[in-house]
Amino acid sequence: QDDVKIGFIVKKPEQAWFINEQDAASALGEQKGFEVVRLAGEDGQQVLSAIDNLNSQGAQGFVICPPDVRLGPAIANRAKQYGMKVVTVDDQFLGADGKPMASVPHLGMSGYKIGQQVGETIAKEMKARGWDPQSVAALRISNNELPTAKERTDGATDALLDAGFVEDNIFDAPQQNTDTSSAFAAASPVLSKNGRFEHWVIFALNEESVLGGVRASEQYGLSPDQVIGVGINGSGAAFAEFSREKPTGFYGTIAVSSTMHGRQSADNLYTWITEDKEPPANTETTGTLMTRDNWQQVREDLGL
Amino acid sequence: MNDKAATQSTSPVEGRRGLPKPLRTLLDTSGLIAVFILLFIGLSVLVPDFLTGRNIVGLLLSVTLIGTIATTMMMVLALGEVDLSVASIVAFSGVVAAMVTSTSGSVVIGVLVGIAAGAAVGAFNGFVVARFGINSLIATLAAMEFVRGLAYITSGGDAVMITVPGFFDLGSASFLGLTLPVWTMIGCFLVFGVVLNMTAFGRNTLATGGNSEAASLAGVNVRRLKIMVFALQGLVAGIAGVLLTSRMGLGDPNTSQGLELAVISACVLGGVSLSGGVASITGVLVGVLIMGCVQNAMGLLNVPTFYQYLVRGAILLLAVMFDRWKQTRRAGG
Amino acid sequence: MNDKAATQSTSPVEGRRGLPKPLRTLLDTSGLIAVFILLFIGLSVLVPDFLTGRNIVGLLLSVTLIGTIATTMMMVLALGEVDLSVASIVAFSGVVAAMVTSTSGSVVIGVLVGIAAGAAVGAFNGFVVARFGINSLIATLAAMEFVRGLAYITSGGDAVMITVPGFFDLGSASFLGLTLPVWTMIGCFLVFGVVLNMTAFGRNTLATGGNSEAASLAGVNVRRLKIMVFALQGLVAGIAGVLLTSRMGLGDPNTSQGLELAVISACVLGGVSLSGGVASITGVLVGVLIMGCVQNAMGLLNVPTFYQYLVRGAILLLAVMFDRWKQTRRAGG
Amino acid sequence: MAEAYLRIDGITVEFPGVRALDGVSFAARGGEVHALMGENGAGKSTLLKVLSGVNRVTGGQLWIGGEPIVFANAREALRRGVSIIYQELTLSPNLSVAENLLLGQLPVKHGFLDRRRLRERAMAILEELGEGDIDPSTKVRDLSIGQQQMIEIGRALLRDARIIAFDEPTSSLSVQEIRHLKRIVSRLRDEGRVVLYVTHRMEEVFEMCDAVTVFRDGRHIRTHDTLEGLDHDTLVSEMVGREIEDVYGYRPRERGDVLMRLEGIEGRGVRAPVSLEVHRGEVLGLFGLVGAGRSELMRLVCGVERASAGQVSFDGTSRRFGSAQQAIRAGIAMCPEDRKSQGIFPVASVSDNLNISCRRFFKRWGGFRDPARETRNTRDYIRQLRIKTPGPKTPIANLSGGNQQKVILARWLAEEIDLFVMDEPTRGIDVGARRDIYSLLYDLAERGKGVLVISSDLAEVSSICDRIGVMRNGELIDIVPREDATPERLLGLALPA
Ligand SMILES: Nc1ncnc2c1ncn2[C@@H]1O[C@H](COP(=O)(O)OP(=O)(O)OP(=O)(O)O)[C@@H](O)[C@H]1O
Ligand SMILES: Nc1ncnc2c1ncn2[C@@H]1O[C@H](COP(=O)(O)OP(=O)(O)OP(=O)(O)O)[C@@H](O)[C@H]1O
Ligand SMILES: O[C@@H]1[C@@H](O)[C@@H](O)CO[C@H]1O
Ligand SMILES: [Mg+2]
Ligand SMILES: [Mg+2]
Repeated sequence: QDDVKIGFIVKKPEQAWFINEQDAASALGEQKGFEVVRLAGEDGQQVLSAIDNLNSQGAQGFVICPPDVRLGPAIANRAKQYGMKVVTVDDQFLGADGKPMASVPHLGMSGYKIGQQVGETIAKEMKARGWDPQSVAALRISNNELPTAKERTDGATDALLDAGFVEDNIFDAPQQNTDTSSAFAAASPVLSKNGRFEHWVIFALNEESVLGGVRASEQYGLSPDQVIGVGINGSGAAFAEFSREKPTGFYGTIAVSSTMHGRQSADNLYTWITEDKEPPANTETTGTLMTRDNWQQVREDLGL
Repeated sequence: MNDKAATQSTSPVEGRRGLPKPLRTLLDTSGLIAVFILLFIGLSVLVPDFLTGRNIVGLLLSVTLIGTIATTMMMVLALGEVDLSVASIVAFSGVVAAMVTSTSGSVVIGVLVGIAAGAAVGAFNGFVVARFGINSLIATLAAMEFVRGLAYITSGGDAVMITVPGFFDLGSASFLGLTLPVWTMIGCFLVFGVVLNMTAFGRNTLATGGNSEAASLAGVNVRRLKIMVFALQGLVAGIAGVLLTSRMGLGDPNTSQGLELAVISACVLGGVSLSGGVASITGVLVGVLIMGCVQNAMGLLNVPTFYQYLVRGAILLLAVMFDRWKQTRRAGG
Repeated sequence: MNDKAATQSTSPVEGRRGLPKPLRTLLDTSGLIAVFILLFIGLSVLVPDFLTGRNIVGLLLSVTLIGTIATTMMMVLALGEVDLSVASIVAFSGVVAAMVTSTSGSVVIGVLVGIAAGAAVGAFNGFVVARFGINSLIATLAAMEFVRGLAYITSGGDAVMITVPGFFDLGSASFLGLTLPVWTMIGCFLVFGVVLNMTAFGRNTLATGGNSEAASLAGVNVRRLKIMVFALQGLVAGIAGVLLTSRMGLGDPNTSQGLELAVISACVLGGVSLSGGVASITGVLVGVLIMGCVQNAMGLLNVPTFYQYLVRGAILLLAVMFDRWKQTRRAGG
Repeated sequence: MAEAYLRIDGITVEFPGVRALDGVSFAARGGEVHALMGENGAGKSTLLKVLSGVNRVTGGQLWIGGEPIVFANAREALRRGVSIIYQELTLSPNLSVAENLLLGQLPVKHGFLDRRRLRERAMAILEELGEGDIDPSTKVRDLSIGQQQMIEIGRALLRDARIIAFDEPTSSLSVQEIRHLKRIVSRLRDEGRVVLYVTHRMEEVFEMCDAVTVFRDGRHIRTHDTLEGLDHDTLVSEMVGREIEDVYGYRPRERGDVLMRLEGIEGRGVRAPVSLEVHRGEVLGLFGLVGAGRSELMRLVCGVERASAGQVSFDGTSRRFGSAQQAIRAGIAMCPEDRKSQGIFPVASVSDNLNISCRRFFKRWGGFRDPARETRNTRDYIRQLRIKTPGPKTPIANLSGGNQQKVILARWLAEEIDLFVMDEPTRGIDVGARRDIYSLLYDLAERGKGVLVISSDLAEVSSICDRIGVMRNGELIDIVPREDATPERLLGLALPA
């Protein structure tokens, strides 16, 4: 079949993560000879416009990371109306019943599971440093307005609790944005208030936010060996931190291959369109722990 | 915010006697209409798939939210005030409509309560501004925070799914190929065009924005007027919010962040003065369409995200600069 | 935007003769200072850990960005204009500083180029506003888009890492227990307080905001003044951006979205008029501190996220309402 | 004698730091034109704003038609038949003439604006105002100030009020417009309405009014129920509390060298090339009807607008000013005619308004201003011009109209420059202060400066100037030396041939 055109709609087009995904998809397109239209869908309204726009251009389907997983039915509906095929990447659609929509093929990591991985990493490092759980507090930089963010921090929280973390020692620092400075502002008062703790662990929805917490801990006077911060993604923010001269409280990050996500999901869709072979209903990917010691290697492996 | 200069726009012209009257008026009324026409022709010629029925329908649909709310924002700005809370109202009324529909099982009740919630917020804004003389930027900024908070609390932070199927029909019901949200937008443009130009209410709004002390001395009930204009704004934002919810199939407390700036800039682009007293419905329509067309064309042309920022910024600036240039040239000649 | 009412504030009062002069002046100058003092005492008493050295240092640090930029935003608003591009400038100059430092290996060059980038954007804004008479809301909205786009393009969308360790010292260098960003903020408050009140430049800015035609007839070079004020705004936003980058250890093109509204509301809360001509540096300081204290206290009190929206909105509204109430009571009595 | 329809009984109004009215009582009958007179800041406008419900009283009672009245706002006063033409224009600049005329009572049919009736009623009232050539759909901002003032008057007339008050209506009107106004006022009297009339012009009082009430410092001084037997000097001394013999007090002096020479100036508002010389030590008048192009001429000279042709030489060198700033730096300053839009910074203090330009002479340490000297400077002028203000820091918007005008004048009198261009300097200023201002102008001339006064006040130009240029319809018709400047001659030159 000639002239295949697919869309790649992402919820945060400025984020390095999604840029990588779209880049990977475009690269694959060039290689295999199909066109990838890169679009932004930062809210439901924009997603629907983007789909309309794809339809105007005669695209046969699209890959999407939706701004809200509950938009699933509306998006799937619109796609069906236009006879377009849909696959999701990163965030899986939820149906009207609140369960994942099995009818739309998905590829991604579960936010909850990746969060668990963060929690487990922290617990392991705590043990390695020989910290007494009673003296450790957790700074949970939360963003409950964002469902994915909540999933991730919930996952991390549960994993920590399973590993014997004291529930009362977990403190929320609600941030207003997902960047470093908003996390910093949210973290400062929490640290001031809980001066009795010697050791802190820090987690959040992404690396930038964890970094904000780490900066606040430094400002507060905690030294790097008193802090374990673990992020998610594997982006420039983490590389910047790892390439500093001296180690900081930012211990590591759970890196996920955005390149692989973009490439694979686009490929799945392309095969579906050209060979009518429906991709697997749900492909789960996992993250790799990236620390100061192995970051360059992991980065290369994952093609970031 | 000093746009005295902008007020020198609409004086008749000596030259151009040769052109047919409607065209002359068009060119004189606003350089912006000319900008839009040129832009539209340019896009139709240069951008493949732009001038196709389905793309135009999609384009219209994509501007419904901004367009609908811009009509009442125009009234608020004409009054010399501003309303930053519209995006929060959209989210809140959508969430409320979704919740009420789901719990009551009745689409009618859900829709009405959702819209009423929007109107109530608007009326409250108006009350605070008119009764206590609070600066509307601050009052509605407070409302923006507060009402967004209400939306989160009402929904528990998660988007509210709607279980009653009739609710979806609202957003997709279509007539002559256009859906209800588009018709609503068209309706708002007509209604508020008429209100602004053909009713005492509209003229009093402009008079108050031009010089509120003068209006009040001339016997205009400025306080009531302000409350009504803000309530209308809330009502229309509420309608827009309910329609959005129905179109999306869920009431999302996070939706439409930053919408207020887009709406205000569409109005200002359309020649509405931020200092009050100057507004035109065609201007606003053109402002909305310019922004929509540019965005749509960038999608069709597959402009990389980052460059979209540059293009949006540049177009905005060029459009107003062209408009100013036309005005000064006219004033000079 | 009509806040004529706010202008009736600073007139002397008959009563209260009994109070010591500084206190009387304080209470008369602004109800807002009273609001802040009450709030501060209340928080110190009611919120555990609020009044501790560390917390206050943290609080100061958390308002540096808003506070620093608010000083020049005050000048811009005093001029009767507005600048929406500050957040983008912060991101852009931060990214530029990070890139240039890393490539050149020199912190000094990186910092200077970053700051210069900010000042250049500001000067460009001023030029567009002053030379072409473009409404500053639209001009700086365009710049906000454009410059954010530049930040993304410069950085490729990802946070820029900094390899030169000296760069980090900027943000953490400390003197008398306060770090450079805090000192910068304090410095900006002092400098622009002096500029506003003690120089012809500052008074001309206020005069231009009050009545730009009259100012021009009175011999003020309005055009140059506007360019300079916007350039200063860009310069200060650039400094703030570079310091933020150094403090956070990365140049993030995504940073500080929405900062412009926070800065403008701190100013307006501090009694700066959006219609120009009225500004006070103490007002702005208090506006910034009220917002910072509320946010900090909510953190300490562990207020659930969604309710934080309600609290922020309510405090904002109550603060201005109290201020208005004090004014009318004074005018009435 | 008819029963007093309007009775003001012990009215007191206080503003922060000022008692604007202090137990004022008097009465006005229907069918009478009642003049209100007093120095700037005496409380005349404040009283009218009490009548219209804008100002709240702290004591006393208003009686209308025998009933005690308290108005909560302007709307109630309008409904009760009280209509005021305010001292400052209160129009919405971007609405049409017709809409402004009928604002607050726009005609409605089936819920929609009735544009036909709007237009008809507007045309009728414009005709009556003698402004029949204004198209009702013109935007108000495109009218001259005089025309705008007439629109204000028309709006009040359309209210069909029993009590109608004029606050210095003639200060910006042309000769023809004043003639129409007089006709309108006497018609209102004949219809039995109560007409209150605030003015600083003596001749208007004697020509148009039946009774006069004099205020000073917020207090009622005297009401004359009839003007018979009342003479000019008595009235003046009641107003200012002292004797004033000759308001103009002309002082002859030697004329110096040529300071500025205009050759063939043309541009917007100036239709035929203007050539003119101003000498040091001279007070040169520019007379003409409103709209003759005098302000426009000086705007071209002072760099506010570009001249399309001609030469300006100042102090011996040829100059072309690109902005007011350049002109001021070179030594020419222009005090604009429209105080509200071109003069005051409403929210700024008296001191800031006054020192905006001259503070450059007392800067310290390379750029910092000197607040103490500014305050001293302000106090000096408050004293010299008898500016009634609680202090230098009071916002200028809290001053009475005439006192605002004095501050703007002081802004320029405080300048250290060579040529002072004063456009309608004494508009709205009381007799006593006018004398002081004239005296300051003579002082300037005596110090070798040049003074150019644009004025529409015939008595003023012919009495204070050494030479008078007369403009008509954008053209300089003639320059008349003081000796030949009889009012008839000047008016003859100024009126359309
Ligand atoms: N809004 C206000 N706030 C404070 N003081 C005021 C206000 N309005 C008027 N005043 C004061 O009240 C006094 C009377 O002012 P008013 O305007 O009535 O004078 P006036 O007789 O009309 O003078 P003029 O001839 O200059 O118009 C003045 O001293 C003035 O400063
Ligand atoms: N708003 C306006 N629009 C168009 N033309 C105007 C306007 N105002 C004035 N003019 C024209 O400009 C010329 C001069 O007007 P202006 O009234 O300022 O004259 P003037 O001699 O300075 O009078 P004065 O100083 O007494 O007000 C006249 O030809 C007048 O018709
Ligand atoms: O928002 C996140 C993004 O930051 C990246 O981690 C991929 O998953 C999305 O859900
Ligand atoms: Mg007065
Ligand atoms: Mg004039």
